[in-house]
Amino acid sequence: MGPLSMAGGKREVLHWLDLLQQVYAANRAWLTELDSAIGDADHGINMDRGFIAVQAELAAHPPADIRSALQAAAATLIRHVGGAAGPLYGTFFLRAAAACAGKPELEAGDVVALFQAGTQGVCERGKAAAGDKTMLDALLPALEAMRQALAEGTGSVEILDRAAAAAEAGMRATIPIQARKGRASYLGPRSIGHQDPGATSAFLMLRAAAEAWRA
Amino acid sequence: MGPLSMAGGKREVLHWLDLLQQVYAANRAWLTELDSAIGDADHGINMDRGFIAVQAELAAHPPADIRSALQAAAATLIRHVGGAAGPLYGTFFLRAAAACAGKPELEAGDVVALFQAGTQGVCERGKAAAGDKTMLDALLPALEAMRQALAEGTGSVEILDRAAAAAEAGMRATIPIQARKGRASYLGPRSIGHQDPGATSAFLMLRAAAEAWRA
Amino acid sequence: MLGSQLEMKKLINDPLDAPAEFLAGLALAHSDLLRVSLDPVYVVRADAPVPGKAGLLSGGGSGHEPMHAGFVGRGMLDAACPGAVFTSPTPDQIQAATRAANGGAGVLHIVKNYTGDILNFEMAAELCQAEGIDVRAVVINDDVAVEDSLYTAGRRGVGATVLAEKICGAAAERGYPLAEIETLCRKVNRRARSVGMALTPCTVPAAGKATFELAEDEIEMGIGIHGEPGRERLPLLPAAELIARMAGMVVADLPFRSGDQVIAMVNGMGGTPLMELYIVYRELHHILEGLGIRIARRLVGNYITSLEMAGCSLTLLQADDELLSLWDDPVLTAGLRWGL
Amino acid sequence: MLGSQLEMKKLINDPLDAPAEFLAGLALAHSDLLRVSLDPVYVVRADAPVPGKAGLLSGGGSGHEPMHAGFVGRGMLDAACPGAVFTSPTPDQIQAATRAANGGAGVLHIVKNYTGDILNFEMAAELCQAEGIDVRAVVINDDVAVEDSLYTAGRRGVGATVLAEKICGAAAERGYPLAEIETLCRKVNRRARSVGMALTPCTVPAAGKATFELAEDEIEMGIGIHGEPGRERLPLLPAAELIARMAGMVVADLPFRSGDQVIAMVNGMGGTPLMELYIVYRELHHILEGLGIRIARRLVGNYITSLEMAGCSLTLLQADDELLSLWDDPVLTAGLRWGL
Ligand SMILES: Nc1ncnc2c1ncn2[C@@H]1O[C@H](COP(=O)(O)OP(=O)(O)O)[C@@H](O)[C@H]1O
Ligand SMILES: Nc1ncnc2c1ncn2[C@@H]1O[C@H](COP(=O)(O)OP(=O)(O)O)[C@@H](O)[C@H]1O
Ligand SMILES: [Mg+2]
Ligand SMILES: [Mg+2]
Ligand SMILES: [Mg+2]
Ligand SMILES: [Mg+2]
Repeated sequence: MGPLSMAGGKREVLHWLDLLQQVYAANRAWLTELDSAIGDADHGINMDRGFIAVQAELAAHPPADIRSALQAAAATLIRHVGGAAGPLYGTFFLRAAAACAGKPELEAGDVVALFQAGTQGVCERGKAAAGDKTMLDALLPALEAMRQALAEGTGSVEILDRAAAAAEAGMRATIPIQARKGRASYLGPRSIGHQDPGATSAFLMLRAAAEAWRA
Repeated sequence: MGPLSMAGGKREVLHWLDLLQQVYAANRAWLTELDSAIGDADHGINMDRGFIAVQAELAAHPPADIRSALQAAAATLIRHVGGAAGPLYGTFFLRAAAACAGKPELEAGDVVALFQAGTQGVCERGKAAAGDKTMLDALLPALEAMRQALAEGTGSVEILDRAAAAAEAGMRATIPIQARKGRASYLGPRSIGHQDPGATSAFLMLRAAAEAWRA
Repeated sequence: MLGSQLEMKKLINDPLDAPAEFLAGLALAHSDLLRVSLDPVYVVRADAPVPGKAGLLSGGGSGHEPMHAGFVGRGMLDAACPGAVFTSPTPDQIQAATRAANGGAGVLHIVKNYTGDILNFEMAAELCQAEGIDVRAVVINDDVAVEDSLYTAGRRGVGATVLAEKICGAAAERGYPLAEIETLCRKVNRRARSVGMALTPCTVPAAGKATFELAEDEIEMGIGIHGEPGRERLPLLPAAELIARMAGMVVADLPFRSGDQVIAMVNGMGGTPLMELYIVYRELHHILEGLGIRIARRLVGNYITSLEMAGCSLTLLQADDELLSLWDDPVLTAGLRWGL
Repeated sequence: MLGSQLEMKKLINDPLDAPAEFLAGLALAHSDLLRVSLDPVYVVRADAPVPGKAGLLSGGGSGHEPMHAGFVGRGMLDAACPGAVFTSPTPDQIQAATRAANGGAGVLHIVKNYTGDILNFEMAAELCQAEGIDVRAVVINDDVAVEDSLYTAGRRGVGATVLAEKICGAAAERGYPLAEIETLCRKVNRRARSVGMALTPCTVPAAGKATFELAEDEIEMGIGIHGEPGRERLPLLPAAELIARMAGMVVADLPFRSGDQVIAMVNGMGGTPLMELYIVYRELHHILEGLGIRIARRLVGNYITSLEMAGCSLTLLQADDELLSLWDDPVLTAGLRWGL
């Protein structure tokens, strides 16, 4: 079927959102545990609540296209999550939706554009930078890996696989960092030695994307 | 020195009060522990506070005679102990003091009279009876033993030794009883299986008396 | 306590000094409302004695804050005498406080039904009467967890004490004579019932360790307010089931009936946060509504506590117009205030 | 939660329902003061919107009761929007509450400095402004435990929030225009400093286990209000040493100076009994007295809590005549009341 078979469509995006609900339900306790150590013990609860609501919303109002699916996810996360994660992941999906406007199918380049727009949104909304021990420490390396994979001409699945691998490495690399943004920064040096919950949920998001596109 | 050498005087009474301070200090934790199980965890603290105050009072105002020593102990206990133990032991010493009025020395019969008056006071003040799981379950058998010993013509030390032994048995016999008076009665059947703190402090009081008279 | 080593998780200094240091802090914070005497220990209204007003005095062990010292002030108590933690006050404290509260119209002692409290208040009353002060005493015994029988020291006095102090305080402020306040206090006691439960034990400061142990999935039902174990140990239950059970015990005992209006108190034992107490209140509201009983007035908060114990108690008082009207009168104390 | 099995020692039903059931209970108990909306979740004054009055709104995670919902009422907040436990509210809640609080003179958002709170309030403010509501926001950041540097998200907002809500609420009631209330709120924030400590951790209901572990002889110093660990772990200290240390941190930071008069809050974290809080107040009083600082007004109690955590926080506000006068104005809310 040629290059088009490598592209993802509405089906992949919906599958991804569906997987995210399962992934955050399964990792609710872990994310919350990570957030206990350097935050306020709610990150897993927040993500789980958010994606249960996204599923309910999509089931109640099946979206017409990719853009509306991502847009609905964004609005629902903003409305149901709260905390730092709500506006940040909400903005991620809001910008991702805009990047998919008018696109019935996502070519490899479109997938990268989606994540680029979303990550850019998180940067602007949260004003954090690489190395601040936030979700960006998973998102930024993932984006970098995507760009390289795209430049090498690989397809969406491979791009997302490499992104997930980079996110995982970025996630682990948050462990020795002292937080400079978010709630963990209040701990000062005591934030060192703990993996950032948001970087972990971001890695899970990328791994789920790879799985969705592969299926 | 004949029978008079068997009698106790002011020295014995003061020694007894002095020993009581040491005994309740040493058994403060135990009495409190017993009171935790079926009461409010203060009996050892109460007795300790009371007899520290008695010591201080007697040191500040050396009593002229036996009666004033016991009277001072009574007033001090009433003023410093509170709870059930304060008025009950306070009344014990108040009545004991009255029984010693005008006596410079205590013959064996006087010793029994002292304890009889005191125990009678506790009965009247607290309106409890034998088997209610209170200090009376140590005091009443002790008194009975004293009377018998006196009838047999024994001296004060032996009288008090037998009283202490009877008090100890009475104290242990409170274990299987369901309390019918005092705070432990609120526990209903759950008071069964625990030794009564007040019966325990009463036994300690008698054992200290035996020691004081022996010395 | 040795040097700067503290043996339990409390914001205190020497455990034996805790009650007195509490009172000193209370006096510093509320010098407009009350004065504190430290030898003997008692608390009186800043303007005591109020000439011609019947005096209202209560007392008991410390560890139940804000009761009683936190209820001294206009529209409630004239004086309080706190003993050591969970230990009733001594006659000399009660006597001194009675004198300080007596504005010439006599003093009512509101006494909770515990052997120690009864004995010490009785001795004090004798001493005061010998001085010519008209002293009356009402014994509060509202705890339905304890059967009143020959085989107990009767029922414990718990939450109804707070309601009686508020209502009788209003009556005294209005100028009721002593005998009428005594009658009123007996009426409140007769119409009020309470029950309490504990999620956790508490630690008497001078004892240094918890009064009992509870597994992670157990609660004590039918506790008093002295950190003692309750009547039975139950598995941990959701609020809906727990409060249904507790409300059932209270309602059946009086009994409260459909058509009754009540003053309800949902009381925290000291370590339970407000979020939980209002969740409890919601359950209680719905249960009583289902029985046709209307909550006309309510208190939700920590009023009669057991140190840092987690848990709650429920108190219901069958109200009538007189009681509601007195309830609504102004009160200005550290622990309860409205209308002023 | 499955069936009637509860996994933690709390008086709740389904852990996820706890914040909403709290609000329902609050509304049942205080229908004279406030109304509650459950979708989206917010609380407003019973008489909101008050025409022509600038509206005052605050919000944040649940678990800090009585703040903020318990401060809705005359002389304090017009509306509050509580999120899930320790989770800031969402923009739609804030937007709906802002509308409900807007009497036509605009609404001030009092926001505590946490990334989540800031982001959600910012988004809500944009939405409200797009609707034509004049919305201002003041960010409270009074916690001296956190250094304000490039390397943190700034200082946390803690106890000063309560003082700002009381003082700005009085100003709004007096008819101050929105811009002046905004200025006043910044002034309160600028002149207030706080620090907190924990004796025990707390358990987020939906998480089911404690947020951190502390040995029997350890405390957390420099905590916030979200059950998070503090800046450092210290050995358990007697109140005198502990409060000297905490007061020192607060005083040095502004700095407060000899001759200053302050409004002081000794706040319990939820599980600490009143006895201990007044013992703390006594220490604070003497320490400040020694520094020539006079406590002109005070609050001692549980006002801004972390569920059932044991511990306390201290807040000092450098007062002036305007602040004291506004402080003394009447307030009538579930959590704070005087003069009415
Ligand atoms: N300014 C920021 N920019 C990007 N991510 C952030 C920022 N602040 C916090 N985060 C992320 O949010 C995560 C915490 O999310 P969550 O626990 O849901 O919110 P909250 O901290 O409000 O409780 C952190 O682990 C971090 O990765
Ligand atoms: N009515 C009574 N008569 C005699 N002894 C009693 C009576 N009530 C209680 N006691 C005794 O008092 C003891 C408890 O004393 P204590 O703990 O000091 O007082 P409280 O019960 O007030 O805390 C009980 O163990 C019991 O022996
Ligand atoms: Mg969090
Ligand atoms: Mg006792
Ligand atoms: Mg006692
Ligand atoms: Mg949060």
